[in-house]
Amino acid sequence: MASWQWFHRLGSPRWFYEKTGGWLPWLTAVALVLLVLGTVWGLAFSPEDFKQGNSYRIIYIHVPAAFLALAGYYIMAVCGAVGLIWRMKLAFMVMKSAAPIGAGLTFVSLVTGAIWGKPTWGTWWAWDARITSMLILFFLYLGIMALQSAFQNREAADKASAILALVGTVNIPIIYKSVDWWYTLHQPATLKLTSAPTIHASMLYPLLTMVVAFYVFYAVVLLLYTRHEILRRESRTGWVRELIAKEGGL
Amino acid sequence: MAELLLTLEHLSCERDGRPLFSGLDARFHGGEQWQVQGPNGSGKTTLLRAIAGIGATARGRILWRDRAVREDLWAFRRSLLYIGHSPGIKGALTPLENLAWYRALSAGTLSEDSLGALAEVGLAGYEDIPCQQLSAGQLRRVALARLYLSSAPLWVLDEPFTAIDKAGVASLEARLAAHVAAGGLVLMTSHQEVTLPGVRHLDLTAFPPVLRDDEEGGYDG
Amino acid sequence: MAELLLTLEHLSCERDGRPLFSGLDARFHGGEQWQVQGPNGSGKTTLLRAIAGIGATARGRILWRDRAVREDLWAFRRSLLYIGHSPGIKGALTPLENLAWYRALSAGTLSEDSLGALAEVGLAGYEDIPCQQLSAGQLRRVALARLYLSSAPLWVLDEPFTAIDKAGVASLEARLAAHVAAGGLVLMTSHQEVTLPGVRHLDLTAFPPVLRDDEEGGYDG
Amino acid sequence: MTAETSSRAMTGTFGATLRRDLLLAARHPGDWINPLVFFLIAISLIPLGVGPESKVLAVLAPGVLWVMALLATLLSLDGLFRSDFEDGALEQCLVSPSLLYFTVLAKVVAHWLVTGLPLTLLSPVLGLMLSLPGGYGTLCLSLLIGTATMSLVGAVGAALTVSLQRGGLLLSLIVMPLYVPILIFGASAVNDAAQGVEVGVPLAILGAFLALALALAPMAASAALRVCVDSD
Amino acid sequence: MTAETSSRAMTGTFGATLRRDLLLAARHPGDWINPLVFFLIAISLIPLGVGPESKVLAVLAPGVLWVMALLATLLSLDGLFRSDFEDGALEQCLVSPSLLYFTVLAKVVAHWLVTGLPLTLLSPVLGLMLSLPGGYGTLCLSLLIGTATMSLVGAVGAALTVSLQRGGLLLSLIVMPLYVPILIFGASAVNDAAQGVEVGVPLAILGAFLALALALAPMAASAALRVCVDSD
Ligand code: HEM
Ligand SMILES: Nc1ncnc2c1ncn2[C@@H]1O[C@H](COP(=O)(O)OP(=O)(O)OP(=O)(O)O)[C@@H](O)[C@H]1O
Ligand SMILES: Nc1ncnc2c1ncn2[C@@H]1O[C@H](COP(=O)(O)OP(=O)(O)OP(=O)(O)O)[C@@H](O)[C@H]1O
Ligand SMILES: [Mg+2]
Ligand SMILES: [Mg+2]
Repeated sequence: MASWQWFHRLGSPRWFYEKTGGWLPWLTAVALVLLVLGTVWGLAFSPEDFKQGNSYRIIYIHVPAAFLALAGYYIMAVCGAVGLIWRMKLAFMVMKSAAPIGAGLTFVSLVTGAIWGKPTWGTWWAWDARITSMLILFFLYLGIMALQSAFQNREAADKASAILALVGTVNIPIIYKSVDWWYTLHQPATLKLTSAPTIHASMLYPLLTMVVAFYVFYAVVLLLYTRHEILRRESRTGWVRELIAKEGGL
Repeated sequence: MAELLLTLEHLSCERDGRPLFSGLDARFHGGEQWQVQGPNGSGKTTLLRAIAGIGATARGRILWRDRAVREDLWAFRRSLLYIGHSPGIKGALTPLENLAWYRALSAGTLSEDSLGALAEVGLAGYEDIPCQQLSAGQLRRVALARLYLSSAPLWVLDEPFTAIDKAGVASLEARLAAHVAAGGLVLMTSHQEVTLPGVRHLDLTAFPPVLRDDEEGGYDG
Repeated sequence: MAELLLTLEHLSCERDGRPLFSGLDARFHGGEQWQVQGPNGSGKTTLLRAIAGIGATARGRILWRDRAVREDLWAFRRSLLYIGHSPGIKGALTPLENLAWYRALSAGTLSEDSLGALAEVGLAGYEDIPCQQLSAGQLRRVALARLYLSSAPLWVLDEPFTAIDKAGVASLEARLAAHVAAGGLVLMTSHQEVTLPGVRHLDLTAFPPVLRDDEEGGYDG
Repeated sequence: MTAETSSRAMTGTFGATLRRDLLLAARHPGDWINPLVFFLIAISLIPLGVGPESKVLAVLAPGVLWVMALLATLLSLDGLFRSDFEDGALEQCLVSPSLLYFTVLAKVVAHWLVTGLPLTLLSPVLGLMLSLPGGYGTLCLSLLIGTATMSLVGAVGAALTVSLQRGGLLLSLIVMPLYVPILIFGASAVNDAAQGVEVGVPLAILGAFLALALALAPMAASAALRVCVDSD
Repeated sequence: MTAETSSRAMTGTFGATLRRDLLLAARHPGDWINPLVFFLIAISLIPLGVGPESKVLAVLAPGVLWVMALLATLLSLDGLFRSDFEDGALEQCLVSPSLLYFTVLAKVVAHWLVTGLPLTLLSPVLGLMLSLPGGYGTLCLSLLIGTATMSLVGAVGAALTVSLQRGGLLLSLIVMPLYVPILIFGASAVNDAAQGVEVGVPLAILGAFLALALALAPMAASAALRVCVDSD
């Protein structure tokens, strides 16, 4: 049992709250530095695209957001699985916090994509395979959030949405593959994306910076949400009351 | 007679984060009849459902014949007859068809004589009428007919006498007494006067909720 | 005190073509309290709903202060407080919000003191909790809080004590007694013992159904 | 008892019921978000079935937008009286001295505010997704009038099926034929507008439908409620 | 208590539940007629919205038929566990010694027999109405496999929303994204068949989906029922 001690403690919301309180400032600082660096680099110093002019620069938001949207779903689902298997309340709290962030990132990637589409394709929206999969991912997120909020009972809300998230993980690869297949089947000749290999290194490095920045930023936001969730759920316990008394009411 | 059947160890329940009772320790033996008491909202229904294994809101341990219920769910469920607030009767089916389905579900713990059981609860002549044409009390009687069929030792009954008229209550009480006399165990709630000889009382207000101060484990269950 | 309020003339009810009772004649005066009796399925609920004007299954006449109810529905409904099997309480709203809506609906026959009424039914402190977080008995108490607000003379209550604990039943009985003492009329059903002094009984089994042989009139109501 | 106090009581019922239903919608956001999401998802399924070519989609867009708005409204109608019926609030409306007419009207208005209106506001975005070439203003206006009419007409169906356990699909069956004229004029208005044609006439006809429904539907729904509440 | 008696008890549960649900469907014909009628009406609305030209309709037909079959299945799912939940039969399943897995499987099979199967049988007629040029056999076969998969996957959604008062539309939201692959392969199989192309691959993939769903869905649904039955 002793070897499980760390796991037990990891499962304790209080331990988590107190530990992450220390990490947060550092993570925030790293996220800010990377974001500023990537943005300035991407907007001011990387060259103009020869075909798309300056409008391509939106990839510095679009692509990292799209990456994280997908990764965020798996993070959420893994937390759900941990919560279901080990009955760990903290995992459910992380999972609940991950859903709106993931949905937000998906939405950002959809909107930036649409904004980008207008100058490049001359239309706000097209049923491109990647866009379509992204839209469906957005629906999956919405479903989980809606289910989560529909329950009055928190425990049921957690477990139900965890089950749904797991069902979703089985489905996501299938959905991606089938949308790809669908698109190649119908593909209209009029649209062509600039494909990945044409991205020049001078564009790639700021992009990579932004991707890393988004990951750290994601971690920060996830921690903030989770800490908030912990306080709400544990508001009746002694340590939260003490904390509130100490901080003079939040 | 005095075989120990069900043990509750340090059971606590909460609803939506509001604790209802805690530290409930109790030992129930064969041949006993228990009435769970407490004012409205004290958690009687929650307790009975937790014992029956519906809803995962309880923390603490529940033992059946000295083994944790979760370790041998199947054996426990074969020993249990639970009748809750809702009768669980399909309006479109007749009483006989309803009981037939329950028999299939019961894995052999309900006997075959549905007709006799319906007669016992005063529904002779109603066997083949769709249940939606029955009144509130008649519907409950269909559900309670299982009391005359079941060979399960543990009966968990949540307000079984709701909507039953006086003659009906008397004959149900006789049935409960017979079950107890045969070594069975009855756990029930009722806001009406229960006139069974030797009924014991479990008062939930004796186990007031305490606010859990620490959650070190982070596990529930 | 002895003012004639409600008269039933030759009332018959049926459900799905099956007659429940017939030829029911009764006169109810102010200051009286009546308990409708009969075994399960005898038609108590059907009778009370017919009096309240829900469901068009009754034939015969219902008079309020010697005028047919249909002739002045508005006056009759202002004089009526009906609380049926279902509490009619919205789970997402708080007890206070629920009562506020009922007040708006009541066209002035419910007074304003919802807080006081909730305190009377033992829900002080629950005023602002969504009702879905209340237990079965607490939910009924919210519905019954209207008894402490209503100025209607006629109260029709279908099993008001269901799911209410003993202390609650006693205080409700006191409220009914006060209403009757003030010249009101109470019609109720209950399978529990009612300990009100002077309660009268209307036994539905005294009006057995007759199979109508002819359907000459063809009118109902 | 005078006409004046009674009329005050009536507006009181209307206001209180409207407030109550909006409050309920605010507490259960799912009730009004779900039809929106249905609209969104059902429309996104169309390209998956039909194919992504924007030329084909543009032809379909007005019809599909209208059909799906209609279905979304239809599906949300089931809850209009259902929960009040199940928890007994509806029978309290029936025995109360207030006119049922105003209660029903208030419930319909609340229903439109939380489903028809947001649906209308969402429709331009979905029009974009289906490559609707133009006529976005007409799309909104026609849906605004059309959803209101559909809420009113649908209330009659919802009242008729309130006591049936799974009334949902029966409700569709009853109400859909009544929606056909609304659909035809609504979709053709959008179609015309997308092609730059004048759309005064279909919109005027939609307006006339609304006036008619406003006059008749709440009365019919009240009558239906009285008849149906006791039987199952 | 032996493995043999217990396995007999399991098949007993399956058979009894299947029989019960079919009996219920026979007593409440609305339950299975309504999805059919929805399918019929929703498809007849399409020409009203889009216009009557058969060339346009023929392009749409496979997609629209599949989308509407999907919606009809979806809408019928809400009742799958709902009524058992409301009258308390579901909690009796939970406390009974029978494996929930078999009860759920039996209910899903019954659901498919009374919705998916009739829907499939009706589809050729509606294909004719939408001037589908060919591939009627593929239409039926793909719907046969597809509706079964959809019943299975949908059962998980129905279980998750069973205790929610107005779960119907939430159910749609949860389940629709999961139906996307089925829709894509189903519609494109019909499309190919209508154009005389070979359809072995999409049909085989649909079959694989069915196998996967058969293996996983009843388990997930049972787990969901255990979690959700106590809460609202
Ligand atoms: C709503 C619209 C859009 C969505 C949802 C979307 C979605 C995505 C996603 C999910 C990715 C990263 C995943 C991957 O690498 O496969 C991505 C990357 C990318 N997108 Fe978009 N996109 C949209 C519109 C556009 C438009 C209009 C363009 C350009 C004309 C564009 C160009 C790119 C490029 C260049 C990349 C990165 C290179 C690559 O990884 O292939 N996207 N987009
Ligand atoms: N669905 C629910 N969601 C949240 N809280 C609930 C729910 N049902 C009951 N509660 C709360 O749980 C507590 C206990 O409820 P329970 O039904 O167990 O009480 P009870 O003792 O059976 O009461 P009664 O005598 O009224 O039936 C109540 O205080 C109630 O507020
Ligand atoms: N919804 C219904 N449809 C058809 N018949 C019904 C319905 N509800 C009740 N009945 C029938 O009407 C008769 C009277 O029912 P009612 O509910 O009035 O009885 P009750 O006296 O109130 O009984 P209880 O004491 O059980 O509440 C019953 O015999 C029943 O069979
Ligand atoms: Mg209870
Ligand atoms: Mg009754």
